Amino acid sequence: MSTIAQKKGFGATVWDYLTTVDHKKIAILYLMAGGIFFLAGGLEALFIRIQLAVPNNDFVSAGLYNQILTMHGTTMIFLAAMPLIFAFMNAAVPLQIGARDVAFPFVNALGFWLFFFGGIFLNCSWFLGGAPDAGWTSYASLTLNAKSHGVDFYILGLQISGIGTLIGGINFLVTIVNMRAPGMTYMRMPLFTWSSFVTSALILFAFPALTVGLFLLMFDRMFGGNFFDVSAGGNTIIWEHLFWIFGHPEVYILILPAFGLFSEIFATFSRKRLFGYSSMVFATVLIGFLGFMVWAHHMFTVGMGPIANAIFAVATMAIAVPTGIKIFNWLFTMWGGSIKFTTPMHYAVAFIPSFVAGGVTGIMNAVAAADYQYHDSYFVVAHFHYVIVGGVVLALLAGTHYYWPKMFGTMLSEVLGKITFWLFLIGFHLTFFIQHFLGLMGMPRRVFTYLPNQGWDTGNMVSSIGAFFMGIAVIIMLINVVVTQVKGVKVGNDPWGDGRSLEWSIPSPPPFYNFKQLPLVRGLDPFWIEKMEGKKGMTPAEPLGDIHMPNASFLPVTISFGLFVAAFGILFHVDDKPWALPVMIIGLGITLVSMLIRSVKDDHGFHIHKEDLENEDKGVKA
Amino acid sequence: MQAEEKFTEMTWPASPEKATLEAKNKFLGFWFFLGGETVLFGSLFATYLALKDKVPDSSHPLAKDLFEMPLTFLATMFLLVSSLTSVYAMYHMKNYSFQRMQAWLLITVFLGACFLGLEVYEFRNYVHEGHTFTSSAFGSAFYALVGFHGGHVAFGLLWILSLMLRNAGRGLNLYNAPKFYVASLYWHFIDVVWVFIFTVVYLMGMVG
Amino acid sequence: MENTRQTSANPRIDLKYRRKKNAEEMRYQIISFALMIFLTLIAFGAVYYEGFSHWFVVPFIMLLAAIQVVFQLFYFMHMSHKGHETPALFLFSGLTVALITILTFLTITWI
Amino acid sequence: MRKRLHKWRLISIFAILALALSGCGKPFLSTLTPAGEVAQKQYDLTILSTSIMVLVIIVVTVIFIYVVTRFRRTKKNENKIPKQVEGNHTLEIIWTVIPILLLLVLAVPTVSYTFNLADVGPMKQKDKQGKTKDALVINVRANLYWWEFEYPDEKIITSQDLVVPTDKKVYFNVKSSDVKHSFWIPAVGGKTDTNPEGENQFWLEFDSKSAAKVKNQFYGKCAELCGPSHAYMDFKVRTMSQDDFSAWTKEMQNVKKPVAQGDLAKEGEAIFNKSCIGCHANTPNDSRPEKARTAPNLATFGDRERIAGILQHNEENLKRWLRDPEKVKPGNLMTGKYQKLSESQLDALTAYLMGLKVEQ
Ligand code: HEA
Ligand code: HEA
Ligand code: HEC
Ligand code: CUA
Ligand SMILES: [Cu+2]
Repeated sequence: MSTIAQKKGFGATVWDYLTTVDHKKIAILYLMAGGIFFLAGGLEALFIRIQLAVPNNDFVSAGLYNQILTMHGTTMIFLAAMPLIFAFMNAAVPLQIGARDVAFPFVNALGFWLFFFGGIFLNCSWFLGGAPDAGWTSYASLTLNAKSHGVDFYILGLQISGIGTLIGGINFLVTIVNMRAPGMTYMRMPLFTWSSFVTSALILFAFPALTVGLFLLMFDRMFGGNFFDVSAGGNTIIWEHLFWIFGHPEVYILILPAFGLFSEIFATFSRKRLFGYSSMVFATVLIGFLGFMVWAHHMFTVGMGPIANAIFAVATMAIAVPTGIKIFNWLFTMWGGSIKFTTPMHYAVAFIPSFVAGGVTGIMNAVAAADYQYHDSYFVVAHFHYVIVGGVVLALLAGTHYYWPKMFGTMLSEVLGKITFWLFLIGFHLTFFIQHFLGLMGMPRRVFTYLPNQGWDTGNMVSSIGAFFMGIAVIIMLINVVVTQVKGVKVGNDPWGDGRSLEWSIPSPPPFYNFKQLPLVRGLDPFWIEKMEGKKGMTPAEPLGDIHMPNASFLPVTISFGLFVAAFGILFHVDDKPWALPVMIIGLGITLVSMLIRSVKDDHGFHIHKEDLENEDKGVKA
Repeated sequence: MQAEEKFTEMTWPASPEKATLEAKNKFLGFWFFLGGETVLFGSLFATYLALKDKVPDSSHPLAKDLFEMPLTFLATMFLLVSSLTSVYAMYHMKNYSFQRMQAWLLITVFLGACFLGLEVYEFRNYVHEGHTFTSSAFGSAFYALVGFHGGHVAFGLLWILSLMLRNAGRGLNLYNAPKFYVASLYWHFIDVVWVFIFTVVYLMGMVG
Repeated sequence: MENTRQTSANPRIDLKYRRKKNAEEMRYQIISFALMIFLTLIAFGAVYYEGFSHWFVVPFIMLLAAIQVVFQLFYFMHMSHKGHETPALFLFSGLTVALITILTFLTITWI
Repeated sequence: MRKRLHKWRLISIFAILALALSGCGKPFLSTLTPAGEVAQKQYDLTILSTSIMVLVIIVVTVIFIYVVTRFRRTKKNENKIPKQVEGNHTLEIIWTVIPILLLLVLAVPTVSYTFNLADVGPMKQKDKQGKTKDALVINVRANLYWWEFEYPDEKIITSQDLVVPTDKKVYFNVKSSDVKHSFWIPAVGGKTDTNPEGENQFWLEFDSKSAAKVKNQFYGKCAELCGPSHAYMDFKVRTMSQDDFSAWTKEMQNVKKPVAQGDLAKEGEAIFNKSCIGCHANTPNDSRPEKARTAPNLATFGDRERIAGILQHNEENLKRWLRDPEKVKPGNLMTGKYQKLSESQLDALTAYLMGLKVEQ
């Protein structure tokens, strides 16, 4: 088995990606798929803003607006933000802890394909009778009332991609616990790894609640269940609880890796070790923990009573403390540092005031008695876009620029990068700042249009203009990507020059086995430590030897594809379509047979022999 | 391939379920999965408790009209004993006696199947009494919780059976030992869930 | 990956000793099984007897269930052994989330 | 340097915007112009929390600006390796404790106001006939895109326009008869969800001075996505003094059967009795059970501010509505439930409906 990369034809490359179990390629898959869904979600956002730009607009109809709105929220959260986070987790975490791959490479690929087919399934709804239209929260009373199949697409699509996310989370947990290189203790792990760890734990405990909720809704809509049917004794608040027991941790699933990415970026470009590392770790874990105690702050107006409201209000406020710890630690990481304003650092710096503005409106929402006014108004829309766009999206854009060289071996243009940054930042504040006031002035969210003379006209216009700034910014970023890849200028191990963690000690992109010899970790920021001692790379922790690698497999695609097919059968069986049942059986058959093959056929992987690794060294030198 | 290396009683490691890195990963990953399953069943229990005895009108049977002690007791015994037999199987796995492990697993599977049979019988009775999945919110919640557990039992049976069949010809090695171990963990977890089901659903249902 | 790395450096340790250890553990497991059956009988008995008030029986059988589950986890699933710290942490975290869920569904779901 | 300027410019734009906007917002709709005790309390909480938040933002911004201006890497110090500081316990304690204190300041009024706004004791005190002792209770029932207001003690029902007395606490019982909606009068107080499985209680108080400024009319909204016409599920609130309110209830109670005035209206009445009465009642004391009341009560239709919650109240619009309600409110439940109306039938119905008045 030669390890030297060969030039491959297009078909071979596609096949390579379809069967890959290599975390670095899976990262690229996540980046591409998540990126495409981000464009889709962004396009939907633009449609929203066009429709709302002026009162009584009829750019889209009422029903279509609700579909666009629902798909915007669902796509952005489940199909764009989370997968993009998984992209960076896959790209960086194994490298940061000095591992050759994740714990379960096969499961990793399966997780991606489940997400992917789930997302495709969800978007098929556009062409099959209309998309889901009950909001991304899909409250049960409305979903039971919905006539079209849209909500069924939501249920099954999210169920499929949710399984993918769940197994992805377990995979990262095990990877981080079991696969750390010698010397990489917990308290030496880079903060991005830490936040990936906590995020994975949140996924593990939050997604089952969504799974159950979606199951109940599926039974109600498709199989005659009565969980939410009030006339049969059901209760729709059950859905609300289940959704938010998942939904609130979900927003921390999004933001914690963003915090992690920024922690890396601040330290790198300030040339300083992260200030208060242990309190950062502590704060991350604490946010994760508190994240499970506060979900009912989305339900203050439901009528849970003052006792529950007060408890959840105070619990919610508590989250400001660990988050504040992080904010100040970042500021003091820069304090006394040598700050280099690269594109990623621009995003990191802009993130601080943007996110704080979003966070403090979160605390305002937590004031239960006042939230009766904010709830379901544009104030909430402003809050969550400030934390999501000002936190998560800025982090994803930063991460894209920061990790691009490691993932692709080329460097995105800094000039275009900064243009993107400024347009995006200006557009972002223009769009969402004013929405706070729209909400306070009585504008409810999720309205497809509004009557004139309610004092909302100017604000909405400003907001819509801002959205287009963001649109242009994103297009410039796409141009940047294309130009960079066409030029194809290769970079070395540590293209930013200030890399601190292990991923910067190996080539960009790394060889498929990552580390020829596992590195010996001697402290926090191991690569920095070696650099400061004048060394070029890491000291190996083991002699050169055979490397065991997992086999590529096409089965993840077939397993996921089977579920994708089966979902159509389940969905249309409600209409008594004669083909529905066979389709369902065929789909499940594909999945089960694939799973059977997987479990019956032993998969021991293969070895890269020591001699080949040595030859490769020589080959490079020659 | 060392993972498939033949062992003797002498060379068989003390904790075969954790002897290789892959095994350790599997072991840990499965425990994590069980942590997630806990939340899953927790949500179902919660839903059941919220919807217990919520029926559209008084013609529908309630928990105290439905559940019968002898049946539940028998089912509980089947499952509890099957937990013990799977412990025996793992005992023999650790002692590297493959045949005995297989035998005990077979007994486990048999007991699990008895449990399932009882459950099916019980459900049929309920349907006759007008307590179906679609008859009321109570019915939906009951069948969702107990049925989900039953589904887990069925899946466990298939899993253990296919492991037994797949490895019947080649005996124990470090590649399949962790699989057996993990399957038995799963089986115990199913038992744990049942302990709560018979307490919360059946016994508390009978108390009213 | 070194999936062949062994944890027990020298597996050729005293076979007799290990046998004995395993048998000893098996004995513990049988004892805990007996206790579990016993607890189950008490729980069923408490309900069967009908003489106790509802307010006593429900917490009582819940307690019995909890004890029984501890036996399952710690003896049958070996959570008492070392190397189970992380599994225990995650299982109990899951349990916490589950319990909070159940608590809220019992209190603030019907308005 | 240029970039920094840019940032400053941005911030100042926002500051100006904020100033310009916070003053505005329509007083019949905006939460920033509170018109009653509840809204006032919530406004106070908003101001208190905003002040705390602005303080937090200022502190962060000051440190932030200092740091990013002071510690830039320049050509001169290009190769400098800064000291690798691990942390600082004193600082860390400071920024743990101060936020906790700030939150305590916020938490206390939060808890107290939350309980205060949920205090509906008076509506629970019933006399022998089951009437509320001395509190006005209104049952709000939300339906797909329309609102019903029932005054249980007065035994009258109206729709779309909520009529309330000023300067006293009004207690509400809210629920939904289909999907979940949410009852919200922004200028007067926060929202409460109307759930299909149970009733929620809360109270509001309408301030007469503020009401006078907006010609005794506030806007109400549905604040929970409930389908295509969620955006149109508006209602109006008419406030009046307690005396006027008492008079109004008397008038309502006394309405027996409406008498159509004039031939055209008589003709309309006939059509109405044939096609519409199955759903719409035309007297305020509708004794049918809730389930049967599937459409807005039209007894006071002539007195309304809006048609179907959103259209200006005039004959033209009424015909528009009757001709094709779907065009006005997509997904509404009236569409297709009655036969097609000819232009002359429309004229007749319009005359009849516009004459349905209770007030003189
Ligand atoms: C990434 C996503 C994200 C993040 C990080 C947050 C963070 C927070 N959110 Fe937000 N939230 C959402 C996404 C997010 N939220 C979404 C999507 C919704 C709407 C869902 C829907 O309905 O569709 C929502 C809705 C929402 C609500 C419900 C509003 C309503 O519908 O009525 C509430 C209520 O409490 C809330 C609170 C908070 C709080 C307290 C935080 C805190 O974590 C913020 C903590 C941060 C800070 C406070 C700033 C930094 C701290 C300091 C500088 C220290 C000093 C500060 C103080 C002393 C105050 N959020
Ligand atoms: C990760 C989460 C995320 C992100 C990133 C965004 C990003 C944006 N959101 Fe989103 N939003 C939500 C999550 C998110 N949103 C959620 C959960 C809801 C609630 C839904 C609900 O109520 O159910 C919501 C609701 C929501 C509303 C409220 C609608 C309503 O209540 O009626 C609005 C209105 O302004 C809005 C606007 C925007 C805008 C302008 C962006 C911008 O930042 C987007 C910027 C991106 C672009 C502009 C992309 C540009 C793309 C192109 C230029 C296309 C090129 C095309 C091709 C090559 C094909 N969003
Ligand atoms: C299903 C039974 C149904 C029938 C039959 C029906 N309507 Fe309606 N009507 C409704 C509903 C429901 C609404 C509320 C629509 C909304 O606002 O979404 C409504 C609204 C109205 C309104 C506006 C109410 C207001 O308070 O502003 C008028 C006027 C009206 N109907 C007149 C009529 C007339 C005239 C007829 C007969 C020709 C008629 N309706 C037949 C169900 C019905
Ligand atoms: Cu009713 Cu929105
Ligand atoms: Cu939240």
